[in-house]
Amino acid sequence: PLTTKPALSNEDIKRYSRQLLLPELGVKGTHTDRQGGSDRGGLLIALSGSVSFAGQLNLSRTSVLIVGCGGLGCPLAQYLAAAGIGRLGLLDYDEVELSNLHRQVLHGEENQGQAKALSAARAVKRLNSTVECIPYHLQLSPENALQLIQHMCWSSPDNVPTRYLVNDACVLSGKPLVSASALRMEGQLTVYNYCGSPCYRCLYPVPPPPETVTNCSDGGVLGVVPGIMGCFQALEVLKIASGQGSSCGQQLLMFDAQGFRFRSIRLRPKQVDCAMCGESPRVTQLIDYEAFCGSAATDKCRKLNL
Amino acid sequence: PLTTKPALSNEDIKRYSRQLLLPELGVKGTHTDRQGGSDRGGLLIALSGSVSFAGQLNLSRTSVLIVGCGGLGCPLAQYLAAAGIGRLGLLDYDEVELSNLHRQVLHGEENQGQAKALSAARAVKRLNSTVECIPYHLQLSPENALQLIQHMCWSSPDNVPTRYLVNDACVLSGKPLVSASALRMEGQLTVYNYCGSPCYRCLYPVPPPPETVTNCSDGGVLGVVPGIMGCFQALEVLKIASGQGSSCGQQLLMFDAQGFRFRSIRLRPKQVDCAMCGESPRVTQLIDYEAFCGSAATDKCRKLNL
Amino acid sequence: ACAEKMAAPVAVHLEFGGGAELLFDGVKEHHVTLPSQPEPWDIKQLLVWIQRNLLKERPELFVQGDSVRPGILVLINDADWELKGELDYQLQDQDNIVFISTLHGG
Amino acid sequence: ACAEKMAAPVAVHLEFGGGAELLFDGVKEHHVTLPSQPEPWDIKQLLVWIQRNLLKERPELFVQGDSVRPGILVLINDADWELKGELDYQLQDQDNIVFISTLHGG
Ligand SMILES: [Zn+2]
Ligand SMILES: [Zn+2]
Repeated sequence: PLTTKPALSNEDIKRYSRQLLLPELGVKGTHTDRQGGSDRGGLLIALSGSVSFAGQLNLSRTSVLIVGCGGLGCPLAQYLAAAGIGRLGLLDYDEVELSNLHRQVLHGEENQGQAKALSAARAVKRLNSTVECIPYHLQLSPENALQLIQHMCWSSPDNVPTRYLVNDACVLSGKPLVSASALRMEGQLTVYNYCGSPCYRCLYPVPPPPETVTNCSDGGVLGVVPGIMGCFQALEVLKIASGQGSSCGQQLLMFDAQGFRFRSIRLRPKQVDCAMCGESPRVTQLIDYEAFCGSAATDKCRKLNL
Repeated sequence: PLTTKPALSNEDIKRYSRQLLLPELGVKGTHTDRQGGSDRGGLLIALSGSVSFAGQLNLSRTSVLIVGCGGLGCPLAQYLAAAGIGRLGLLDYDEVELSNLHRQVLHGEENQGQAKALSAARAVKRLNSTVECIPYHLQLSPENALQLIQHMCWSSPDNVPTRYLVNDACVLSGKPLVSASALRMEGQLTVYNYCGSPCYRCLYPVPPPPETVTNCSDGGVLGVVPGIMGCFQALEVLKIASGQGSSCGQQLLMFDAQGFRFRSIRLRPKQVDCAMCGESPRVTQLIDYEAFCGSAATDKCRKLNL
Repeated sequence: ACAEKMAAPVAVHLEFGGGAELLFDGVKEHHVTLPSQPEPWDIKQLLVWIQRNLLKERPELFVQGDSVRPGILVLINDADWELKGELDYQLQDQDNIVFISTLHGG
Repeated sequence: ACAEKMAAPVAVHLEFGGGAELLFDGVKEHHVTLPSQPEPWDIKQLLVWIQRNLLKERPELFVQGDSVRPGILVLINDADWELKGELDYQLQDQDNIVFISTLHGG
């Protein structure tokens, strides 16, 4: 478990000073008249430490597991670490390849062939060494998932079986799931299993036929699109972790990068007959998700086919 | 001038393969049926190099000057370099401080005290050494601005005098200006001086009174908000540079990170009586912008006051 | 006499996204008018109409039985169709119906 | 007799953003009803009304002369006010008027 920080250090206050100015993170209830220059007073209050930095302390007490250190996981890890999240679990079974670098911006050319989880952890350390950063170079499985999310708030994208696995583990552990995906020039974002919002299975009780699933290796993606979606995830994780709460519950945000259009969709609530989060759940422990979905939990084989 | 690449190298094709799959960047007109798995054919065509990669080649022939390697400039530089922009000018007069790191994610703890332009250039090189990266550790001024934007498409945020300076230099050189800003939990984005859209002066003929201007040191900012806005800038620069064109001309995009709301505003067209881009411009060369705005082009003095 | 029993034609705005548009020649937006018929149009009938008139190939990637295939979300006027009655929702003139395929990239 | 010459009260939705809301106790959205008066309400009169009824301090950070101060953009129903007649635009019931301060951070 994460050790509870009693207060911010002077170093912390210096590092996070610009975000401590926000009433949402630092100086609660003093956001009068920043416009006119009297905000300098606000900063002085912040620096003198005479108020409680409730939001920032909440962040420093939060653990987040990032499933996949790819196009979405890179900006997500980057901005969570920069903002001062307490602990960051970085999970990826894969190694860095040249074709990742157009969107997976935490890795560098010199990291080709290295485990993504390790490469990402090193980059995060360079940015903020005060974050407790744990790389997991492994595949998430029904055997290890529940242990990995102990004390962790969640966030993830991935292939279809891993999506169901992550969802079910989140429901069983009572953690919110900030989920995003990006393909070609489109992105989608939803916060599942959070304050009455549906879980992934409420929305998609039956997995899609494997032949209808397109991933980035097949469909292509403009790198900055997962960049944008990963930043959106980071924003919602930070809002949840600092105590403000997400504004995306029971919503699906769709982003069309081509036309620069956003659309926010009102989703169904938690379903009473959901197999996972409903009133009489039929699934009460993690199952074999590759069998359930009829597809593999990695896209490695597909890559080798090329 | 940037040397014109005749074709993509095999290394380029491998690195950018995921974005070459997009009809907008690579394989024009072959986007039928990606859904059903036959997209693997698309990738094979791409890899065999039998079609022209017009969009990607356009990117590799584009120069972009980023004015300010801060909260917006960092993600912008990162995603432009990752996508394979030809030349990146990175301009900043400032040095890295601890209080920058919550949002300026290209820099690391070890870079404190170093010039931001150099620190950013090193990070960009790690990600993509094929990008020609030129750090400028200096202040943009009426004396050097026009020379710096030779062969360069532009992109910038900054203090008020620098905004007018960048705008005027862009109008004089006929370059589009992809401009964003972020403060507290809000962001704004506009593409100025592009296909009939207004210039900054069309919208704001008179500078704001200095006492009404709040910057990040005063007002605070949640780091991921400039992260999102910088990614938006990168997206629009990439769309313009690859030949698709921006969808933000004559639009102001406003992002409210608190409520996760987007609003797109239709702006006035280019104004016939604009002092800069109108029919009989009254300003025909760069001027003294600190005098024009009644404020300094850096916020250094304000910082020292704290 | 027959005309009196017929519902008027219904103009609807159809959108496909998340990759579903690739089954419709890459065209994301379609303005269509559904002809008069004795009963009001519902989503179930709209799916049949789309299959006959817009979808030219590989119907199994769009429909399954009399509904959409798993992994496609239907939105009626910017709300999840589950909130509106799903297949039984009766179309109104100028309705906006979106078919969105779940994205799996990252 | 007098009432016949009066325009009806006008309900408008006011929003402040980009920092301008800090002059209004941090409240971004205000639903207000402008009382009946002999002539129709225009933006110029609205600015006077806001100064008297909503803005409690430092008017110089919001208005200059009879317009908004430089650096504040006015939006009428999601369009730049320049497209709508600026100060002379006549308010309609249920109009949405936004005052947005330009951001300068990064
Ligand atoms: Zn459920
Ligand atoms: Zn102009």
